[in-house]
Amino acid sequence: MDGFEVIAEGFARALQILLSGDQGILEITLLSLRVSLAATLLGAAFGIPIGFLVARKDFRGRSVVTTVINTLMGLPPVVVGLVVYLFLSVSGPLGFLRLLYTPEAMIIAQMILTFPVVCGITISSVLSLNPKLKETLVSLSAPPSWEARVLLNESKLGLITAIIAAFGAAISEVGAIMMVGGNLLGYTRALTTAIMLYTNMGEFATAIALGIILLLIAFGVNLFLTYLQMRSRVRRTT
Amino acid sequence: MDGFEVIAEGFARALQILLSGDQGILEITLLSLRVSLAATLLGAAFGIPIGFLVARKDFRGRSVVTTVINTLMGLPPVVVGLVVYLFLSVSGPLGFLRLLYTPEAMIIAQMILTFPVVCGITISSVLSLNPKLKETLVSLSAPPSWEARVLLNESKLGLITAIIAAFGAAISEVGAIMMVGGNLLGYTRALTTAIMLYTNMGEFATAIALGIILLLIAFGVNLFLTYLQMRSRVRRTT
Amino acid sequence: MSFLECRSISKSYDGKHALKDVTFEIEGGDLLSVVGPSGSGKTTLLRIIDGLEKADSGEVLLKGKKISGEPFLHRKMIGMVFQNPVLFNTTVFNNIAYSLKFRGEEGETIKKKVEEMLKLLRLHDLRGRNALTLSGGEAQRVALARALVYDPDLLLLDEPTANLDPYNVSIIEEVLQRSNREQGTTVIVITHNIFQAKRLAKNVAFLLEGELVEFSDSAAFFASPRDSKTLSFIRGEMVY
Amino acid sequence: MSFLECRSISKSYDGKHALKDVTFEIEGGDLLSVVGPSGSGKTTLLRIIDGLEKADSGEVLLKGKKISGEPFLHRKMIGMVFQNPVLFNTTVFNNIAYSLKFRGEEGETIKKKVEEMLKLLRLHDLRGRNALTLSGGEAQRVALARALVYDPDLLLLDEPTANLDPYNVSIIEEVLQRSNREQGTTVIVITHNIFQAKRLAKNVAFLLEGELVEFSDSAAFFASPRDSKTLSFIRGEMVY
Amino acid sequence: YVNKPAAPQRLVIATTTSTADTGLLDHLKPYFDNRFGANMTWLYLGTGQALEVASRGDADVLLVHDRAREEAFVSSGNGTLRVTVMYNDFVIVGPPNDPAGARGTNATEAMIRIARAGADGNAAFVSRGDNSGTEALEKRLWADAGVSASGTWYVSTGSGMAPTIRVANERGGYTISDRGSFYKLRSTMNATLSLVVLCENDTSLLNPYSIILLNSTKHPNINSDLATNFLLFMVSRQGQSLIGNFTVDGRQLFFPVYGNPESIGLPSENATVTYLNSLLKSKGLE
Ligand SMILES: Nc1ncnc2c1ncn2[C@@H]1O[C@H](COP(=O)(O)OP(=O)(O)OP(=O)(O)O)[C@@H](O)[C@H]1O
Ligand SMILES: Nc1ncnc2c1ncn2[C@@H]1O[C@H](COP(=O)(O)OP(=O)(O)OP(=O)(O)O)[C@@H](O)[C@H]1O
Ligand SMILES: [Mg+2]
Ligand SMILES: [Mg+2]
Repeated sequence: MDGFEVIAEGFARALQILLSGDQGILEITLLSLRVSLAATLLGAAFGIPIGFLVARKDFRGRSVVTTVINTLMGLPPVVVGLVVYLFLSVSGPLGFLRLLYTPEAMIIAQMILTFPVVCGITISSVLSLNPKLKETLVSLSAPPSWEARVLLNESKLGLITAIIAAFGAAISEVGAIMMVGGNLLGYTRALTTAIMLYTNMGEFATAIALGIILLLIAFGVNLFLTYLQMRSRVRRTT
Repeated sequence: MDGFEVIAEGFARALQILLSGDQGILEITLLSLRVSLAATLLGAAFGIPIGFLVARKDFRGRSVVTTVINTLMGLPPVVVGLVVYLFLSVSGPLGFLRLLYTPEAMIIAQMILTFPVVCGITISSVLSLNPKLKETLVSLSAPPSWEARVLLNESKLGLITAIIAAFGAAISEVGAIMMVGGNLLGYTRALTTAIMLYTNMGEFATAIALGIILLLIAFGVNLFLTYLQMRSRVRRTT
Repeated sequence: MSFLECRSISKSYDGKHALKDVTFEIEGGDLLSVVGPSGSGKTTLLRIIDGLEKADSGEVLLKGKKISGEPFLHRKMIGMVFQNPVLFNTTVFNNIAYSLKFRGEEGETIKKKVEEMLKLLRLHDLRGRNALTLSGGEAQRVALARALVYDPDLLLLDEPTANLDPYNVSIIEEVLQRSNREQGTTVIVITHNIFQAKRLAKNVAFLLEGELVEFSDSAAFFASPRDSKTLSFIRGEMVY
Repeated sequence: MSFLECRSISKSYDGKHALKDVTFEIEGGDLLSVVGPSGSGKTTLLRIIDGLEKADSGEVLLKGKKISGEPFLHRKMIGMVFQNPVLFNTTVFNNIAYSLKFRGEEGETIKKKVEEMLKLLRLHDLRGRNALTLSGGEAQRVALARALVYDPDLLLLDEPTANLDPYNVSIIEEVLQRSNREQGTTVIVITHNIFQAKRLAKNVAFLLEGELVEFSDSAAFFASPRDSKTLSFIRGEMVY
Repeated sequence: YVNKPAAPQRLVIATTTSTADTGLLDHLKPYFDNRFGANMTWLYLGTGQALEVASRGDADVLLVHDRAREEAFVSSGNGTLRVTVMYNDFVIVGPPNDPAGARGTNATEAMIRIARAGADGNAAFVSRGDNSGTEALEKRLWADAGVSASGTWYVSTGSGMAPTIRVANERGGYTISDRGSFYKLRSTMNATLSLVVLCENDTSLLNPYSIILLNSTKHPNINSDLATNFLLFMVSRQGQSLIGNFTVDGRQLFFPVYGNPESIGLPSENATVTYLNSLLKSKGLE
């Protein structure tokens, strides 16, 4: 059997598995979606307000805070995995919560990864708003609540970008969730960790099937982002 | 021993290991740097020229190509790992090269990850150049070679950003290099794969020491990027 | 007591004077044109009156009350149209409605008043368009509408017709004059076009390098200026 | 044979005429001012002459040779300064030197010619500054320098002094006149400032809604215009 | 602060890669879950890693295979009870052309030949390098052979059994695997796995698996009731016969041996067995 056939056969069997609606694969996919979505929403729940405040308020050390948040965007997932592991392990400070090797631990680890992404993009998109917008609001006597509302609306595209980018990063990530989730079958096994496992075990058809699902999600997310950005690129006629 | 002590002790031992200049740790770090750097440079060698051409030439399907490249930026590393694995494995189409579980395989996998990053950022930074620049060059009768030279110079910051972002992503990545590198001691064991292994083995001091090195590299890269961007943000006085 | 009074206002940026000891007053219902070469301080003066900028010294009094310096409570009765207005990323209708929402007006009132403005500035066909897709002249009209919709006592305009085509210029001039005459709105308009000043103004102020060189009624300003620099400016002999 | 000839040039965008059947010619060494309200087609005309835009119909002849339409080989003898010039992200010196490098000039020649330009436009102190940090007036002078440095036969300028302060305006006007008189450079300059047209031009062209309403020598244009629209324009009675 | 009770029905078994990779635990899971209303999950690590995780209290029960370290674990007070439940055996696998000539020799001899061929640049040996029970056995064999295994021919993967076999496969090297993992991988990989068994059926290659209950006074948060139930399930008649009838491609991979370790030459565990049997009875599990 020649090389490409192995791959072609893997794909054929992968499609069979996908079409048969395998229960295990569905479970893994749902877990991945649930964990990454929760991590993204939590990251956004903290990241957007904090990012907005950092961008709007003038305080000493603001540029330091911004640099720190931008730097955290480059946080290696395995380091996050290690640190969360140390904290959540039963002998660690938060061990009594018994969260290690649970989906909640995966959410915590990924939230640490999504927070700086959402926060950083929020800061830069609020900062890149035309400074005249703020002046216009002042000149029109907008009360503070309206000011925040209008400015957030103006940076809407940036915020959506932030959330989608964070979700895309979370769903593709493997290091952190492997370390704190443990890849337990039916419990913490996600798309990425399962792909690694099945590849190791030589179960290429399953690995490819999961890879196709992961690709569809990751690419779907990116395409949606591109579509949004194109749609909202208002053409100025002057 | 209470929870924080475990962590504190881990850090203390990690510092000891770092200061003692452990040979194994040095080797792992150098391998990580070598692989990620090579992958980044190869990704840039293809990504920059292709990105420039896509941005400058008007051809049918250009927006499709751009969307595809942007979408590829979201390629999950484990999927890349799986595909490269299938190709390089002995029974795969490129099996005769005997590259699986070598640093070269890791470079190939990471190159597939860095290429769209460099290419995509190059496209967007060349596209975001003021369209009047091109007109000005035409009006000044710049020959094509000079045109490319000037335009690449104008997007210099974008290109540097692209390269650094790609390197940062590569050095932090674990899924792809684990799958095609195999984490072989002294040969393909990199910072990220080693951190996962040592965490599993409960050798926290070593894991933390490697984590600190990885953080320093990842953050150093990001700080350098921030510095460059700040420095080159020329203030226009009008 | 005059409607608006500026008392020896000075302002400098990076040690360079933008305004030097500028003093003048206008009555309610006036229409003042401020002219002068680029960089003479026209925009700075308007921004100080609108409270967006703090003068280094001197004060601004509106109906006898000091409004410069401290938090600016009187801004609600002032409307300003910037040199290059920034509109909000929403419909034309909402852009104008915002000004009223900021003032806590009710839905019905808002609808009525915005419709009026759309009609006045011939924007009805554009009511549903995203404001960021408008042409320069249309955008300028929306900016004027959102400043006029809350019926300000004082309207400040910074080159409202620069780089516009005749159609847009004529609509804007017409609306300005109408609201000055019919609503009694006091208007201060900066223009680099002295013909426009001639057409519109009751009074003209001429700024040069931050100093108020001449302040007089329009007829006198163009027919018999007191200052030789004014003469050279209106004759076009001054290079600018 | 005249130096530059425009033969019934028409151009429309989205079905709207920007230029309608514009015909005129000028001799070498002329200094033509193009005036007209915003949107009247001034910039479009210059861009067609520079070959950046293709006319829908009509042709442009330079020294008797057709230069419109096909790939524009004669651009090397034309210099253009845009309405809002874009400079390159490098030093002032390099910005000017680029024009010569594009023409394959040698190091020594480049140095000599750039130095000349720096002196002429009083930019010597700024030679090492990044061009993106310049003020509007300084940037405009650099843009003029890089168009003049290769000694073009025809120099096209689109509102070169709009929004500049008097100091910058006077330098630019001086350099324009000098290179017109001393080098014999033919100049076409768009301006919205009719006083500037009066000061500089030998001939004046008046565009209105894409049509060439009047083309005559400066004295006649301002003293006894043939067309009533020209009169209303120069008297400032035309709203624009 | 009131301790949040752990998700009550989840059992985390820290185990070696072989029990997971072969699919044995997948085979047992539905019966156990059904019987105890539980959710049985497992972390598959090397035995060393599994013991490490358990000693920190991050797992509820151990299923491992490294006798020496198991005993050390219990005597250090981390575990309260250890019992042998099943066994299989290790095999030495390598490329079919067998450049070291290990085929048909005994284990110690095979190791000596592999090392010699390795030193000559004709062979490679791929080690788990992950502190696993398999690695512990490998170390014992090197010691018996009097060889210090190091050099470019000696590759350490730091990974589980399946990846290690795959590395050996790619590089045409030798490795030691439990029989179960090897046959399981061969059944999934078919022809793409070219390694063959070269050396087997040596008593030094026996591979007994034990279950260890953890010290619940040391780790009060672990789910010790469910852990005990798991142990009882595994030693019950049902558990033992489930182990025995688990097959891959028609081949039995694990052999139940509860109550009779003497049959494979191990010391008797009578005291423990008696205690467990009475527990089984009193709990009505048998
Ligand atoms: N924020 C600022 N920082 C520094 N200098 C400033 C600032 N705003 C204005 N200036 C300077 O103050 C002077 C007056 O500027 P101003 O904008 O008031 O002029 P203007 O009369 O409105 O000119 P134009 O006709 O070009 O709009 C100029 O020299 C300008 O460069
Ligand atoms: N690229 C374009 N696409 C669509 N319409 C255009 C384009 N360029 C110019 N126009 C239109 O053509 C007409 C003439 O424009 P042009 O820029 O030549 O005027 P102008 O006389 O230079 O005006 P200004 O004084 O404002 O610079 C205007 O109605 C303008 O909107
Ligand atoms: Mg101004
Ligand atoms: Mg123009």
